[in-house]
Amino acid sequence: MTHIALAGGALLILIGVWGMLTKKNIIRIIIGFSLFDTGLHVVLVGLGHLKNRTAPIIDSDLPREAAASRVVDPVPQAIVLTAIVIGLAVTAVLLAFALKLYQSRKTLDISELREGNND
Amino acid sequence: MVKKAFAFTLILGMGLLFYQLYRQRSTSTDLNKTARYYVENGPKETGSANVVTSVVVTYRGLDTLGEVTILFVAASIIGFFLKNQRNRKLEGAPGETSELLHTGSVFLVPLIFLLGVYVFVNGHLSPGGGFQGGAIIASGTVLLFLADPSIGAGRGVIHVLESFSGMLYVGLAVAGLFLAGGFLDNRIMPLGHFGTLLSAGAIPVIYSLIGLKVGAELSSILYALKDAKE
Amino acid sequence: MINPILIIAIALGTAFSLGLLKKLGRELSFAITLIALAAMAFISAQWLSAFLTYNMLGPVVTTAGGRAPFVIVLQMGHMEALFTLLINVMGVMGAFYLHDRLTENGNGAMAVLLAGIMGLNGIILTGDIFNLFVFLEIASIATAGLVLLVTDFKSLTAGFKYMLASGLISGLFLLGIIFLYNTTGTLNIRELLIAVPGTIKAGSVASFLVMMAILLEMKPFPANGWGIDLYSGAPAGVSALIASASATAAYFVLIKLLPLGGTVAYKIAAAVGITTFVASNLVALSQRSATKLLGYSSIGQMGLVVGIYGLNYHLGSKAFLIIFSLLGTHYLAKAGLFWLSGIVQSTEIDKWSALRKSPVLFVLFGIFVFALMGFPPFPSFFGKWELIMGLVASKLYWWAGAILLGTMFEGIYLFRWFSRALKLDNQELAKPRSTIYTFVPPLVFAILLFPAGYYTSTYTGGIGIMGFAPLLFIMLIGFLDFLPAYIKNILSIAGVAAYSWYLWPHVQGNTFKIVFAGIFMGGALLALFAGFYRRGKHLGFYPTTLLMFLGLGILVDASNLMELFYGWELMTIGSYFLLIRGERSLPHGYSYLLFSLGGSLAMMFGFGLAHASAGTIELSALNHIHVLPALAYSLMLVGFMTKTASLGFHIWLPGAHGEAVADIHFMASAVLLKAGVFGIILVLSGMGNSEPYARNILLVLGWIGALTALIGNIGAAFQESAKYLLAWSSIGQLGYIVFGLATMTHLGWLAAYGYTITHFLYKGILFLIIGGIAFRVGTADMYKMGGLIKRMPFSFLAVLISIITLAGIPPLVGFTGKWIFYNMIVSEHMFYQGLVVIISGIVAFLYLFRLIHVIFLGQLKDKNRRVKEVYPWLLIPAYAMLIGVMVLSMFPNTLLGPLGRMLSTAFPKGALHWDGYTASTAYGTFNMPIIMAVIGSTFAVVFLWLLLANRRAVKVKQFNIFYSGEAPSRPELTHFGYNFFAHYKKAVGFMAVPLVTRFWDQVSEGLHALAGYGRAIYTGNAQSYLFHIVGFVVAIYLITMGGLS
Amino acid sequence: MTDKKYPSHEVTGPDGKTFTVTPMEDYYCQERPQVQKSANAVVEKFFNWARANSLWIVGFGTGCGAIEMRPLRTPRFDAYRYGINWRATPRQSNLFIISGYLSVKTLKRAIRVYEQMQGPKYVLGLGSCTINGGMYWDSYNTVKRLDYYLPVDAYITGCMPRPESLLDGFEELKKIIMAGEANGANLYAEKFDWYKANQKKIIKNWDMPDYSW
Amino acid sequence: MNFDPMKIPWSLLGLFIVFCIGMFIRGFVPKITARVGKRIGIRIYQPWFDYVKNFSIQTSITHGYMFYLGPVFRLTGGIGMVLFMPLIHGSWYFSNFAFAGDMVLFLYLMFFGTLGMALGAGESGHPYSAIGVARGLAQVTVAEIPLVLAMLAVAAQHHTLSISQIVAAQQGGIAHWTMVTNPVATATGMLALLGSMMNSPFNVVLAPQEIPIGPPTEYHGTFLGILTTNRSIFPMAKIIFFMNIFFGGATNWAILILKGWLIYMWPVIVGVVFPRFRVDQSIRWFLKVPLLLGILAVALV
Repeated sequence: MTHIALAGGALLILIGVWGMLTKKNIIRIIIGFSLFDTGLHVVLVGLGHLKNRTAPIIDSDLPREAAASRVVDPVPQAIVLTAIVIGLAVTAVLLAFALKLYQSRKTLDISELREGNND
Repeated sequence: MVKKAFAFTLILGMGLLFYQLYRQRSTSTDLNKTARYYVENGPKETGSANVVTSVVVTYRGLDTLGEVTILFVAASIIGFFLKNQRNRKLEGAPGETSELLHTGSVFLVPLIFLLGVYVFVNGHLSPGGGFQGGAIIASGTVLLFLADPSIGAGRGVIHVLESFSGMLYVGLAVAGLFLAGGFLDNRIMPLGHFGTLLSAGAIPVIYSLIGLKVGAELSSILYALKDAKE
Repeated sequence: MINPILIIAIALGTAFSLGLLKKLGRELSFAITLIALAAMAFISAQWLSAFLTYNMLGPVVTTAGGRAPFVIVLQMGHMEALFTLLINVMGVMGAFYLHDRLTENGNGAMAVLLAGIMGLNGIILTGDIFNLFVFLEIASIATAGLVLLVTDFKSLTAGFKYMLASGLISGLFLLGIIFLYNTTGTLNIRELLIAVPGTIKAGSVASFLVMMAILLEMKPFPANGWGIDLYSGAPAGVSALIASASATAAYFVLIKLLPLGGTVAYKIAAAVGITTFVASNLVALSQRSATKLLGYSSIGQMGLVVGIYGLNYHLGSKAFLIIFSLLGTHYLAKAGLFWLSGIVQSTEIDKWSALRKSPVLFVLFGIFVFALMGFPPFPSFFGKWELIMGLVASKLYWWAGAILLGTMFEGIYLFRWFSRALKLDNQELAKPRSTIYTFVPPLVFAILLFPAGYYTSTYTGGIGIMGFAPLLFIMLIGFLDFLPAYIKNILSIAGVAAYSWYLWPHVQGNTFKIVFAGIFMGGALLALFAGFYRRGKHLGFYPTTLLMFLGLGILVDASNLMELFYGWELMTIGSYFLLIRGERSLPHGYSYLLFSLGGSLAMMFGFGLAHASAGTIELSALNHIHVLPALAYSLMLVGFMTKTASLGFHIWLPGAHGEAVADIHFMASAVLLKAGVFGIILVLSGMGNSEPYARNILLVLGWIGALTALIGNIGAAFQESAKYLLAWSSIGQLGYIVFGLATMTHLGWLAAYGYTITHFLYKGILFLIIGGIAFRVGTADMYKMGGLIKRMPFSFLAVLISIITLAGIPPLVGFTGKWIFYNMIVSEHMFYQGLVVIISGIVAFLYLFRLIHVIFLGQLKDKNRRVKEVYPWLLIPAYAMLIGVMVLSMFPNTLLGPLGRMLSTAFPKGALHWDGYTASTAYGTFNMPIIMAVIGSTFAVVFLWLLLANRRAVKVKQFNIFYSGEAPSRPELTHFGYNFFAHYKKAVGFMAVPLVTRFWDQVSEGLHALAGYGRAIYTGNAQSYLFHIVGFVVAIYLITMGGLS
Repeated sequence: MTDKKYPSHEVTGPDGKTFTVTPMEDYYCQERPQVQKSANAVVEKFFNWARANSLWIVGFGTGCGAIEMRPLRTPRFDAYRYGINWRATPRQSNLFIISGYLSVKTLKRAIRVYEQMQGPKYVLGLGSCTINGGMYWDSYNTVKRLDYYLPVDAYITGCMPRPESLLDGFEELKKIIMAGEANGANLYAEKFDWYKANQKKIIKNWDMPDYSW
Repeated sequence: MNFDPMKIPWSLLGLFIVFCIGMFIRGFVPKITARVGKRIGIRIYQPWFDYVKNFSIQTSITHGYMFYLGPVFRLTGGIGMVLFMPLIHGSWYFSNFAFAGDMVLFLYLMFFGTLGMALGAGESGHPYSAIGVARGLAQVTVAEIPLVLAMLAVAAQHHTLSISQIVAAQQGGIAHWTMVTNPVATATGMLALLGSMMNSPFNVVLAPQEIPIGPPTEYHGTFLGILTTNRSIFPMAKIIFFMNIFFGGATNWAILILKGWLIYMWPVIVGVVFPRFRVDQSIRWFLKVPLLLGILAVALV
């Protein structure tokens, strides 16, 4: 199961980077970036998974003592929480930039959005 | 066209790099030492049933604090960045959204908010927590905007809620320094009975504060983006 | 001691509360932000002072209940305290500077700034790698936010590119962290370093990714387009913050995490760092916009510091000192320059001449530029010195060469920028308006540079207190610049006298030092005395002159190579400001500075080799260097020859001296050129002529000296302006001295010393008098003067005596110099070089006559009919030197005796044998008093006879000449002065063709063309920047790991 | 006397102050010639002997007779034998030969050259034109009587005397010098005003100082 | 080498003898030029007449105090060169002050005279004299180059710069003369002599037709007297120098006069035969043959 997740995540990252490198429209670039980010999160969680184990929540049918052998690694899940929110924050700021850039130059094409004198 | 071909070779390079990464990952089927520590004495030390929450709030509490700051920074950036964009004419325009959405939202929004609150209050017991709850609340506000785009009320409340919950969170963290073992320690309040609502020390309080803050910040970002039209 | 975690807590608390304080008004919330930042700075300062007083181990602060390694820990150590202090001080100053922007954008912006500074502090303190990632993200988003304080299109694109690039970089960083966690099982950096070292060698791609992310954060060369656009796009205050604070924080991350990658990582860091330094400085050559220049320069500087960390294994104990001094100077100077660019508003470097309108700001600008370039007394001088010493000592010649080359490029564009700002006219430019907020931060940082410089010097131990104390006096004179000139003149003379009184005991007993101390300090007193003729304030003249003479004093008093170099560089700064004072002297002053910079860098490399071979930096290290001796000695000689304007390095002298005013011309030629001679003597006495390489070097040096003498004198014969003529003649005379020294014989050195002293005397007279005449007649062109003997008899007599001495005509002291040369040539059988030198001596006769004839004799023009005699202030020093010449002419043994005794220790064979007043060598004899007596008495007898015979002669006026029966019409038509040696030029003109100037022009064109290619990478398109980043990662990966390397 | 060639004009010096330049006073020396007393007899006789034997003629052929002097330098007549030499500048010469008619224009230059000659100087007039105008007695632009304008020591007859007669004339001049009567210079100095008045009468555009040294 | 006051009268006597020889030769040389042109030429004692006549000139003018110093510098240079030259080898009386100076002093004393003449001519304010001086300087300085080379070669050959020692080394028959032992240096020296003797190929400086006798245009009377004094002494000094260096010096006055007269004839004969060079032609000429010869001479030593 973890192979599919890792491969899928890696694929997502590569698609994201491809999107960022080749697409002309900045919205598509931002979408590429968020794809790249989500790919990262998938890989992050995928790595933490151990074969046929359950979520690390201690409750009635998962006593404390037996937890260590039947539970998945909780640390990546904690980290991914922060990573997702960071990804969100960056994308939000990027969208704000895209909005302003569009308002000032009425175009979304990345090659036009260069400074006038690029000496 | 050359650019695409060149990009493709770069992607191949990265793919090769990922493949190497993949081959070098550890294939042990057992928990590594930090994970084993968290699982074994996480519930005991922090008293929270959900081990992930104990990691997120106490063990790696500084990350969460940092992460909340990021959201706060993003919100205030978008706030002062798009602020002079607020166009007045949208304020009082009648909603031309469909009748079905309008009445549905009136009924659904409080339910969504309730669900959000439930999720971040029970953060330490059931899966989910501050961030997930906050996101649900934010989806509630999105529904509100879709229903009535000209809604302007509640902006002041959001700001107060946001900074108040942030200050409280920092206050609790600093309190941990003096009262309990260290910065962000949750034992400033009694651990209480394991598995019940008021257990695991300050975790539920912190998590709900985070939930409120995340919900407020996301809605203020959405507010700013909504009003930033031409 | 306050718990370091509170730094983060205070920042966050105030940031969140700012949202509530919106109603209290912006000024109050700005004050609160400042207080919070100041508190953070206080905490780190407290920790730093604690570490410095009783150096204890830094505590580990745990969060979340202190359950040891499984929670996020903050490490507060010696380095962390220092770096957090730097960041927080920058936070306070940056916020203070951005006051207008922040209050205009409201509390949100202040919160973002606070969060940003907190993020940077977090980066340094945190001990957990994922937590480091989070704080890195906070800092980058906050920076993007700050860039948006100004919402013009430039900052929008810059912000957008920055966000995209840092998003991609942090993505890679996260990927690296994940797999590191997966393989090692821990996120705590200390445990990671134990578990993971050298895994890059073992092929661990994860640590490679982490290491690449850190490097990319430092904006390495190919992949730093986004960095340059960020620096130039962001508003000035923000780019200052980025250049100083966030770059320092990113550098600390590098220091903390680079060991992860093992020795391979260090090599990559060194290679990438140094290439970034050289490449970005090269590309900056063809830049014309100020902020872009600053961008390139800061990326270059950070590249250098990264490179040094990569090489620190070789630098041993001094590594931290070097890093601190270079980083500290960059931190202070770069922030200052960005702040100034905020005040000047315009990006065009030519518009910066407007800064001259507020002198204090311009002085700050000068301090920052010279600090960046590594001139004393700033910390980067000591840093660069120790760096080169360390690198050369551990055989890393190519790295040292690359660093020096990069510094040279940086010098080219920084000094071009500074010279244009100093000299271009700024009438129509508006005065830059600076509020209290924008004025205080650069002032504070400029002032901080000086104590930082002194503090670093205490660690290197080269310079005593006397290297810095006189600087305070010079600063005092600088503050008193509003006083009239003559008061400042008196003060300066007192200052120089005091310094020479201090210098006297150090110099006593060592004739070599007495000669040069006499020339430098004597020249200083005479020049300053001549300065009394000046009216008005003469702004900026006195501090720079005293700086030059201080440099010369330290040069003479130097006990080790570092002090020698320190004096040399001080003297370069002072003399640059003197030479650039003439109105049309911008290109010449600039080329002078570049040549001296190139020379001093070559010299530093030479000193490095000397230090490597002798182990110490005492002056004795120069003797018999055995590590690459040929290269060492030739580099040092080249360095000193840029100052004696020998052939190939002489093109700056005619212009620089030609445009200078009387007493500056005297200082520059009679005194300044001797510094080069001082250096050459030191190097040659160290080299000796025993080894074969030494003999080759001496042969080449001899030919250079001889050819310089010839070209200098022939060049002088064809000049139209008197000052250019004297400048070319100085080149010629210095060629003599260099030739004399290159022969490494007793007589050769005796002649060289004799020439150094007599050149100082008679050239001094010439410069003062000709300068005075040019001042009186309003122009230095000779053909516009004529017949001035009737108006200025005293100056005529002085110039007559000095040209007789210069031509070497018997009764006067010049003849002894020529006589010694002849004896040396015949006894050493150096006929060919000797012939060239003798021919140039004879050619000297031509331009000397032209000088005195066209100015003094011939027809007096109407315009000059009421011209008064030269200022007495110039005449008195000239006549003082005249008396000196006459005394030496009568009794040359007072000069040659002590010199002979000193030289006989170094060159026992072939000394001058004195018997009473008759000097004799194996070949010839001369007895000056008898010559003087015979010629003097004949002269007197004939003169009396003529006077007696013509006692009733009629004194006629200028048109009473036989004009073949006609009457002359106008004085201008009957004065033959223009193109005086036309026939000579027809016959020998081919030798005066400016080949060397053409050579240097082609070199500079080549460099700028190269820079043009470099700039093709920076298209300004965000996407291509992403291309570069990904390409950079993949390329390095394939090189190091993928089996290509 | 104001004159068109040398108007006095305002000039501003390099230090900004303006002053007037009057060319006549500033360019030319205005002194008058003095009568030179000769040393005691013996020395004067010895000097005259030397002066006679070393006659330096100023190379200024004023009229048609100058062509006759050329042969004197050729092998056939060779005047060098008698110590006669031609000098390019009047400064160094002491014999001025007015060879034939003297136009007013040339007179002006001749006066300048004569006044620039030094010490005991002699003038030799050739032909009748220098005595009474000769065949140009009625011409509007020649000088009728040389003696009015320059003190003449001796005349040589012949409508342009041939080289032999020139040599004979020189011998004649030597006798006069040896006898000590060749004091034309002192004569010019004594009757300077008379000579100057005659000269100014005939030369219209007088733009020279009275005595051009 | 204590300075014996008795040397002064004997040196002045030597100087006077040299002056008389100079005047005699200055009388004799125009005679030869005349005879070549089939003219009888001036009387041998004509220079004396001119000399006395110049001093008998009563009126004189002066252009300024440098105008005075011009001829004074010139004559002092000439006399200085003779006073520091050993005239008669072996005799204490006529070795003048040779102990106090050597060849280098002689070379640079030549400049002393030239500089003085140039300054005096400049002060006269006459453009022609300035042009004459410019030409003279350019030509004389270039003529120095072969002379210096010859001197270096001879000095290196005899291992001394002092003239009296060189003369001593050449005693004992013609085989020991430098002319024989070092012919190339002698040839260079003689070519250099042409340059400074103001004779036909190189006398554009005093060209009477083109610019009235160049520098001394404004000089007259006693000034000219002083200059003519120097014109007799200065060439003689050079002749004696060449005699001492290349042709074995003189042990008595007869040999000195004979050798001096013969050396003097060399530039005269060349002058009579060859037309006058322009200044840049003469400069280029000196930088061709004499320079190469000089380098050869130095190379051979």
